[in-house]
Amino acid sequence: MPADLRLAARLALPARRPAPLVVLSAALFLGLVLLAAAGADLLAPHGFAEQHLDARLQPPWLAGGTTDYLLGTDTLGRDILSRILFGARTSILVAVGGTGFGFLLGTSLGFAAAHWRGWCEEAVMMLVDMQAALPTLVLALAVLAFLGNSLPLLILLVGLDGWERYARLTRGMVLSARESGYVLSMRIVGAPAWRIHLLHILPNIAGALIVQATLNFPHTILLEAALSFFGLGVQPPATSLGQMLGLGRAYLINAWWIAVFPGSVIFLTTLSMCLVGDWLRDRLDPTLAREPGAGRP
Amino acid sequence: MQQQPLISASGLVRSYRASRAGLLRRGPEVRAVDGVSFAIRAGEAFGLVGESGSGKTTVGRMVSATLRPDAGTVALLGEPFAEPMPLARRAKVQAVFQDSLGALNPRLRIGRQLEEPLIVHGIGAAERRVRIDGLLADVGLPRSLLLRYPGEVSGGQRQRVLLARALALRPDLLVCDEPVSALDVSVQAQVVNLLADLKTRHALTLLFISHDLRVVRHLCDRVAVLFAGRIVESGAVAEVIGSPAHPYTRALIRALPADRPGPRRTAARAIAAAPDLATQDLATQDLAIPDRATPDGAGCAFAARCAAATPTCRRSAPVLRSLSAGHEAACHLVAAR
Amino acid sequence: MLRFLLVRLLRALLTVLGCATLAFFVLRLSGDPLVALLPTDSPAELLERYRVLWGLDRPLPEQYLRYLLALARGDFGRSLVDGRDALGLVIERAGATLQLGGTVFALAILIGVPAGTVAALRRGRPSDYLTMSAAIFGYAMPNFFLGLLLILLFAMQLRLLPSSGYGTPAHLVMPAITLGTAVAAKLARFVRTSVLDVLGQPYVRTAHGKRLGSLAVIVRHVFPNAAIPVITFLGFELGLMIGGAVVTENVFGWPGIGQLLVVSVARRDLAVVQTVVMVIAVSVVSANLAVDLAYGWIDPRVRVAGGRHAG
Amino acid sequence: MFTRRQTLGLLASTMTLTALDGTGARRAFAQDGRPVLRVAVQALGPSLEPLESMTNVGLRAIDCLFDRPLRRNFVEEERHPGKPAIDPQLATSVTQVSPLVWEMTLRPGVRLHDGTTLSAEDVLATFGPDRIGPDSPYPDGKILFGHVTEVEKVDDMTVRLHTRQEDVVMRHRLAGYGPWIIGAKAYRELGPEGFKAQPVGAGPYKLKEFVRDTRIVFASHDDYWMGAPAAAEVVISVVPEVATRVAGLISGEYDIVTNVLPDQVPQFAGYADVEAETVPMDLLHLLFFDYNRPAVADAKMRRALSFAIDYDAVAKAVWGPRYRRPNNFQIPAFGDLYDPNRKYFTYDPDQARELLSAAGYAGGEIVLRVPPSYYLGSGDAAQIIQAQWQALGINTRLEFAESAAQQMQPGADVRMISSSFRYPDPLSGGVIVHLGRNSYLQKHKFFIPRTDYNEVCDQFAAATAPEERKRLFWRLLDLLEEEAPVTILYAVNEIVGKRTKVNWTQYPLYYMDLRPDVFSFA
Amino acid sequence: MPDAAPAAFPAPAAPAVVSPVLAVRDLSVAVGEGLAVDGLDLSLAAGETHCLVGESGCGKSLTCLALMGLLPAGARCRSAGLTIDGRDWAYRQGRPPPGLAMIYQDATASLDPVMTVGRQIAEALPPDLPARARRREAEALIAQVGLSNPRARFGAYPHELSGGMNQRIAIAMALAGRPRVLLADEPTTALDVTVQAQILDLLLAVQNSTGAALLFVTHDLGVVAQIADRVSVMYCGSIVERAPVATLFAAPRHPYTRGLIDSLPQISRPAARLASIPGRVPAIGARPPGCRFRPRCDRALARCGREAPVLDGTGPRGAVACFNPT
Repeated sequence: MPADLRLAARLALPARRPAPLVVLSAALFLGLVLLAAAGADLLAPHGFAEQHLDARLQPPWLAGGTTDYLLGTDTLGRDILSRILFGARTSILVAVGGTGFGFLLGTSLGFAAAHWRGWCEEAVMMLVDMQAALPTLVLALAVLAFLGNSLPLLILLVGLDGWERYARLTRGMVLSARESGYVLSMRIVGAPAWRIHLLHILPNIAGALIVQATLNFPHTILLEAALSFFGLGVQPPATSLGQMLGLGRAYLINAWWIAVFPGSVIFLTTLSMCLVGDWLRDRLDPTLAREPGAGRP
Repeated sequence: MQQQPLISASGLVRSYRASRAGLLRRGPEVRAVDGVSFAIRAGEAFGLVGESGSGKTTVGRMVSATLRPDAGTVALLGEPFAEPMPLARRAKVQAVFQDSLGALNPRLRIGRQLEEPLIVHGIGAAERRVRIDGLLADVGLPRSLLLRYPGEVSGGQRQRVLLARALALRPDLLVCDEPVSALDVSVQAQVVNLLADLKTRHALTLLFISHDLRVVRHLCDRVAVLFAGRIVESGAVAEVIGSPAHPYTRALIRALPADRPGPRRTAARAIAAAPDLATQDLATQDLAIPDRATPDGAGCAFAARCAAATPTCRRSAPVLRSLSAGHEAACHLVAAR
Repeated sequence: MLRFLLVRLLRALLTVLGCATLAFFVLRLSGDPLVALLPTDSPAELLERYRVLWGLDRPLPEQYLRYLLALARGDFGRSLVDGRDALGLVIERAGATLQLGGTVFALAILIGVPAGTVAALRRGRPSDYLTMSAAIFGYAMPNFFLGLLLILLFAMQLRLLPSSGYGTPAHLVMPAITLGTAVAAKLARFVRTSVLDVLGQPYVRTAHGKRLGSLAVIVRHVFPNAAIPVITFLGFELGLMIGGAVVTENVFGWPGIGQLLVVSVARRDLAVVQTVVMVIAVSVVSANLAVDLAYGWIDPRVRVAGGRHAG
Repeated sequence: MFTRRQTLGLLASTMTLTALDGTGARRAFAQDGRPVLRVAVQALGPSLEPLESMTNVGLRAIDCLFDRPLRRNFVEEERHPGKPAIDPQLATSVTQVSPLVWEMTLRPGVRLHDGTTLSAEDVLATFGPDRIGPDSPYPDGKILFGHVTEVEKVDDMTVRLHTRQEDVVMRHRLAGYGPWIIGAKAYRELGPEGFKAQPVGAGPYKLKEFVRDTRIVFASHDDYWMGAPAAAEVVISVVPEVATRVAGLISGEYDIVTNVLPDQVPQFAGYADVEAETVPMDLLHLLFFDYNRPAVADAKMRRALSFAIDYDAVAKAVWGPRYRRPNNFQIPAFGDLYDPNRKYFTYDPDQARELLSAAGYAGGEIVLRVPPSYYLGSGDAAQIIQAQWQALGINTRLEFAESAAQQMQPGADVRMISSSFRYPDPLSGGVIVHLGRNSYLQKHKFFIPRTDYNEVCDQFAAATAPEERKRLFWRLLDLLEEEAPVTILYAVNEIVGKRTKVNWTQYPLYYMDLRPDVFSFA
Repeated sequence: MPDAAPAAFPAPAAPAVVSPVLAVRDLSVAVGEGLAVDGLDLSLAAGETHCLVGESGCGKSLTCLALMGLLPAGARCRSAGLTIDGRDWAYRQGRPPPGLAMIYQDATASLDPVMTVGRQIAEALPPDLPARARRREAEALIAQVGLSNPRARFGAYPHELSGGMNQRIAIAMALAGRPRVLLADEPTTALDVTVQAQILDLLLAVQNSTGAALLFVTHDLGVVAQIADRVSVMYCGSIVERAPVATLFAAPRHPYTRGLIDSLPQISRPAARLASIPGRVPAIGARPPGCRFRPRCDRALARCGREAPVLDGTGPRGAVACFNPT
């Protein structure tokens, strides 16, 4: 494509980006959630495990409740608002921890597979195929139910979701980067492999990996929520958004607020993350969309 | 004047598999380079010409020690390349490749990329600064460029950056693989001139790989013509271009666009053969195209396209024969002449 | 082509074997399934008898080998709960899951492909914006939450649809919407990207240059090319969809293998959990195999090159 | 809100009738005009073998398929609390012909599902050694009838049961869990395994379809000896989600839904055609202490912890206002053995503090481990108890265990368990069955009596004179308070939702009795 | 042949052009904020080979795409009038004018990878042909562009053919619409010299046999010297010089033209140093006021910085846009 056409194509890009206002509000919301999670101790009007058995199932303030419990209370008279703040903290911890774990595992294995072609690569790709063949939710259900539950195990399992996408993406990008002129140039110069991988290839693929991580993050939140929904996630008295939703689902008919508020927070968080991720993808890495693994934005 | 060549390649062979193989899958093997030998004396500019797929880039990669030959050796001042290359020897051979955008890391500032070879070779920070200033002066780039990213500068400037980086380690041999073919004519002329200057100023030896005989004619002392992974003709530039011996060399020269408008030349000028046999394409396995996967030596690779091909040509592969001092060609017909 | 097929098959087999091994050892690590399975007041002799009956008394490697040998014979073991053939139990449930999954896939394709295409063709216009907003909403909505909201609305308030169960088309509506929303949304987004990608290709410009009608260009040139990544996507999506089906089936009491999995996990019914995992792995692997073959069929380039490399 | 629901309800009911095939009211009638009863339950048992089905989810189906020799009359008991009532069912009479021999006379002309007529053979099959003998695969069979040494066929319609020791509660046993009479012919032909999937009994409904964990369909047993049942078919569907079950009841898909949450009860008031019924069950939730753990090895500590629970607050939070706190391990149906004045532990923080300091409690950690959802409300209860203990300065850590195996692993001081009374006598549950010499707790050394508890238990089991039994039982209750191996939280409530047109009542046990005298459509 | 172009049309640069098959007046293409093509006039006579030459970024390709109505999204164009074969064409983007066909730079990329080349050619044939005739026609076209065994080639996919063969297919496809004007956008840049020579020959042969006009876009003056009748040299979106090819090479008048010619390495006359034009083509947003070539020009006058020269001049020496031509 001649340079002037490339230019034209680039200039035509802004039209498909989501309106910045939407992305901005999404980012704002994410910031708020993070802030709320971080400052739960200060912000929460009540303790997240603080029971008020005489104030069980209080409706939210605007639906006939009191200002004591702005978003109502649950079956043990615990303040929903406070629990959402603390629950968001757990959810985000699990999601961030899981994403981080999956990211590290996936990219390391991806680098390894690209560097040591042959058996190592085959082994990694086999693991990738296996991971793809066993939906994480299914695996996690079995593991958590059979091995029992703990937060580190939960984070680990949640992290397993998506590592294969990072691995596949990393391997593909490293392989193509290895063919690129700048890596060749560094090899001619005599740079050692670690230097080439860490200092030269990594900065180039980091953008795409970060985008993949932002696109995967909502997935991780939903996975934690789904596991907690089955009662296999975070265990009481600790709480997470998914756990609140899972416990609240039985009361949807008579106390909708128990499930609806945390459910909405999950929904809005995922939504915001998607919007921000999309925007980042458009900005940082327009080619990523073609990667099959990235198809689950 | 029997001086030891700076670099010598002998019997280089390199094959590729047509598709990337999995654990068990094997693609058909294609010989990209099939027994290439040459020697370059210090201070000489050696041109390697050929069409796409002729194997010239593969030769360049083997000579720059980024690709191991399946067979044959490359020797620097008589000493063959070892694996891994000691850093000091690494520095002696540097290279510049065609795609100037790809050859620069898009995420690193140009200054950093110029510095990188010096860091790898353990040169101190102060010394690095001095050297980089010198390099910038050498290739005619402003210091302000150091803070820019490769995407922010023009193609000509990038090519100069590449040259500067390649020169940073003060190499003896500079391998240039199509360094100017992606550039516009006006810029191409600038870079060709720069290369000629650098060659003189730093007593550089050049392996200049190009498909453009016109540029090779300007820059090189000697030239080798590569076809289907083999050298079909080599010699002093003036002689090879002035009186080409091999039918392929002649076809190449005839196919060049005119320097000045003249009477229109027509189809008669084209290589006499079925026109769609004209190209070699590694990626495809069109049966009509001479297949380098066939057993070695089964005929001259050019025979299928050669108007003068005889049964002998199809039976046995010709070897390089000396025609005059330094001028060699691999053709049965030339020998018969 | 035959070699390509064989290699792919071998890879698939190895993957399934890996999954079987993983499932076997993870499930054995959980300790004695009998303690969970039998009443807490069972006499020790009884436990021992069952242990022998199910081969749980043997060393783990031997159990593993026996398991693999049995698998090779097509014997997936028996349910620890009622002694029924585990594979039979899973197959009994597979119909419902297939019905749900098939509907969801059909629905997703019927909605996702046109929506994504329209969005791509009208990119940057309100219809694009609207479609993609809907898609992103559909994707971000947790399916268990959506399912509950649907029940609240359609079963409780409107009394329009059955809240749960299986059997009639009416039963299918809410589970299909719950599971299908995310799939359709993702598909729409992916189709849009693929179509946009193809629209930017020089050959589409060439086709326009031939004065073909817009429809002809889209049908003859854009769709076949855009279909290639979309099919890969669908293959990848299957695994995720199964995960979603586990949730959906449990919310709606849909008697598929997802529900069987959750029930069996709760009961620690080793053989059944293992079999469900295997069946899922085999389905996903064969789907991806099918995608590979579809590639060869749709994309002539693959026929020569011998298949895209996994990855 | 109310008007909107009315409008929508009106709109929806017409739509339900017209738009939906197969789910709405139309399919609720079989060809002969008798309605179909549609039941949504939280789960079903995996087997239809009676001796494998004595769980809260298994009993429902079993009592539809099989009849017993005798039948406990819950309606009568409800009317006259404290007076056990037992009616003849398949046996017209059961008499104790000697201390160790019981004779039952079978009802003539009772038709089983496979067309055979009830005879002694069926009773012999039911109490066969393969089912209740020492080698039986069914632990419940051994527990309930393991003491039956011989089943003697006197004639076609008379059978004698010989017992190892005198059984004062044999009539209760024959009206309770276990003695569902199976069809001898079918059992012989199908074998024990085949019978699980194709059971034949004499109950009001026969099996039409059984899809494990999904649904059971029963067809009316029109030859039923009490007369044709009220429903042409009974469809029991598994709907695991409680909200979905309630939604299904409200939307008209089900006639009866089980296991409704207490907090959902007020919701039913908004609908005219559905109602909720709350029944306190003869099933208690307990916390038990691990005698091996130093933290609770001291009885003072166990008593302190027991006094530190505000039982009413817990029960009310978990079960709503209609909760029942049993008076120690007894139910009123015990009749003469029932002592209404016993309270076992009550909330007494002062005494708890006193005992804590007496026990020298220094803030060590108490681990309370419960399954999160195996027992309804257990999660909530545990969290409340934790908070209450914490309030008294007891450092409590809450652990949730996924499975029974994990729950019972070492490392916890307090765990949760349940105890039911399968028939109205202390021998059926509680002090003997769940805490006695052969109980799980004693066998696994969680409860190691420091008193003569086990000896008194043995004496009670052997005693036959009513006064002696009463004295020994009450002595056991005293010993329990002294030992405090467990504390009783509450009686479990079962809440069923049903259409108002369905005349049926949930018993305090989990039977679903759909016999013509207690079940009809309005 | 229809009547002459509208009277308002500026006099053609070469007298040979009597009745143009293609005439466009004041064509501008805007990309973003700047004009990539700025007020371009062009006319082609039947059978004429007109070369549009210049460095990359000059707007050559956009000119072709604008004529075809195939501008990429984000590029807008405006023209005072487009006449094809004497008829005014109501100009609209997305609707290629009849009688125009284009050959693209990267032939392999411009062919649909999943459709056989034969079907792609057949697609371009007039829509009223019956199916069997279509296939026959397409095979005839394949033969016409010099590919052997057209029947087998019909079923080939682009990836099975080499770049040169694909370019031949692209030419066949362009010919299928029986164009009066062929636009060729650097059709040989990606090819080897031997293949380039063949494609050039083929184009000329095709032009001879169909009588179509050929607008040939290239940056290679060697190719220009070889095939052109007339040459328009483009710089920064405008034509700076237009002349018959012999005149242009013999006596280039614009400094840019002269620079281009001098910097071309010649096989027959190797020089020690190549002449070169200093600097580079400015980006669209960074064009200088006045004459856009002024910063790189060694003949610039004070006036060049103030006003932009217009293309001016008739007669055998052609037209030039320069205040100080040679």
